[in-house]
Amino acid sequence: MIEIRNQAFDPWQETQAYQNSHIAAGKYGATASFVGTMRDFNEGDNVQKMVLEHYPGMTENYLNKICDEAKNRWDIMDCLIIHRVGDIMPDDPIVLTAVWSAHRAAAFDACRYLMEELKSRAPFWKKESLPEGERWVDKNTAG
Amino acid sequence: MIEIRNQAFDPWQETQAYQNSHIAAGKYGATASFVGTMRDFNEGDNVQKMVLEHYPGMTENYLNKICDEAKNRWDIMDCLIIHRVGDIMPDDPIVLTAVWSAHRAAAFDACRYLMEELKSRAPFWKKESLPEGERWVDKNTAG
Amino acid sequence: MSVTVKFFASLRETVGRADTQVDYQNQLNVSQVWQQASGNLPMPSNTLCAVNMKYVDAQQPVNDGDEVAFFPPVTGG
Amino acid sequence: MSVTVKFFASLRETVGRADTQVDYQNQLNVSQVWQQASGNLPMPSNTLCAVNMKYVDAQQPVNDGDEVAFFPPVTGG
Repeated sequence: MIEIRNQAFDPWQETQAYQNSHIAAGKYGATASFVGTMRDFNEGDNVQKMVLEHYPGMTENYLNKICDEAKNRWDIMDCLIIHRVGDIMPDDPIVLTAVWSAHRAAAFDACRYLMEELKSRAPFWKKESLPEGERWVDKNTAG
Repeated sequence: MIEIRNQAFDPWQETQAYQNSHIAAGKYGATASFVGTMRDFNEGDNVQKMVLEHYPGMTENYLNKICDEAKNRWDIMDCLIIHRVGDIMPDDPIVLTAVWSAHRAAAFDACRYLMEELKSRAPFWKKESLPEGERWVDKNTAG
Repeated sequence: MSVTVKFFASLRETVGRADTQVDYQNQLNVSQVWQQASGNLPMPSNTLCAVNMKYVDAQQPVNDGDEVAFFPPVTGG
Repeated sequence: MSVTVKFFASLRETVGRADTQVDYQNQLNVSQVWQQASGNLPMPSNTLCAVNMKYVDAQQPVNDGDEVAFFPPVTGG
């Protein structure tokens, strides 16, 4: 499942809730997850706030596509992606990716794949508020 | 931090609680975690229960050692490992590894390293209860 | 014939609008849609283009009713 | 001189005890400790050995007061 949120979310509660309602008990042995959280610094500067913009429609399509690709490439049971948009404060979770599988290698590989694909291709854009004004983040670093 | 538990634990609550009390807000951008959960099947057989044995003293030393090694090898802020021992039922979490860092590559790499080291070298042993009796698990699969 | 055009993030600010419509009579490609929609601003070299929410390159022809979008490198996650 | 010996998991069941003590006069290595502690059972080829909670190989000499442990391949996680 993929979801875009414009409110703060708790990635650990979301993971647990999704697992309880969607993943068959006793069948998964491995859950790999990643949470990206807003830092209060970037490239040496203090960041006070951030606005995350997306392309409604295309962003959801793209997140679904990378979940489907992960399911095709690895023997996994399910994926969860939640991504925040709108106004974000330091220490707020921005993104959660979680993957459930019987064995650990597939969960690790697929979870990392989701994040790399998301960061390199999913249409989201960050604008940071610094003490001296606002700036668009111009590119993501390689993972 | 590393911990051996002989009671069921909630890996998501543990991760959140550890993060709140130990990881500096605003400084970490990446949290990679892995949860190993007991399946109700292994090598084609139904598994009804499991007993997890460890070597008190050596197991803790070894888990601390692999956390220290991860901190030496990658630019990470902290690691958490919790491992269950004793009687375990299907769908119970067995192990949690979580890593916090500024950037995602280090968290992903270190989290996987912790699990591979733990599975290949930390002194734990599983005995499964099947309908036809008990058996020791003879080796872990490669990750 | 016409296409809807959307600009996101820094390109929205560069062009000065979030969306517009381009009417045309002879076949256009994505790059020509940019020219008309932006008022002939140069397209930044790292611009990403999408037609109907799929990535395309700037030489891709457009069809009547398409949604054409322009945006800078993505920075989510 | 003496060492404490511990057996874990399937080796504890094979040997029939969890721990014992080996008294000795001439220097012993880990493999010789196994022989005395197990009553001359053959040591399974995949046995892991630790002295004072650190992995060692079976040729490692032991010292008075050491804790020597034998166990099968680990299966945690």
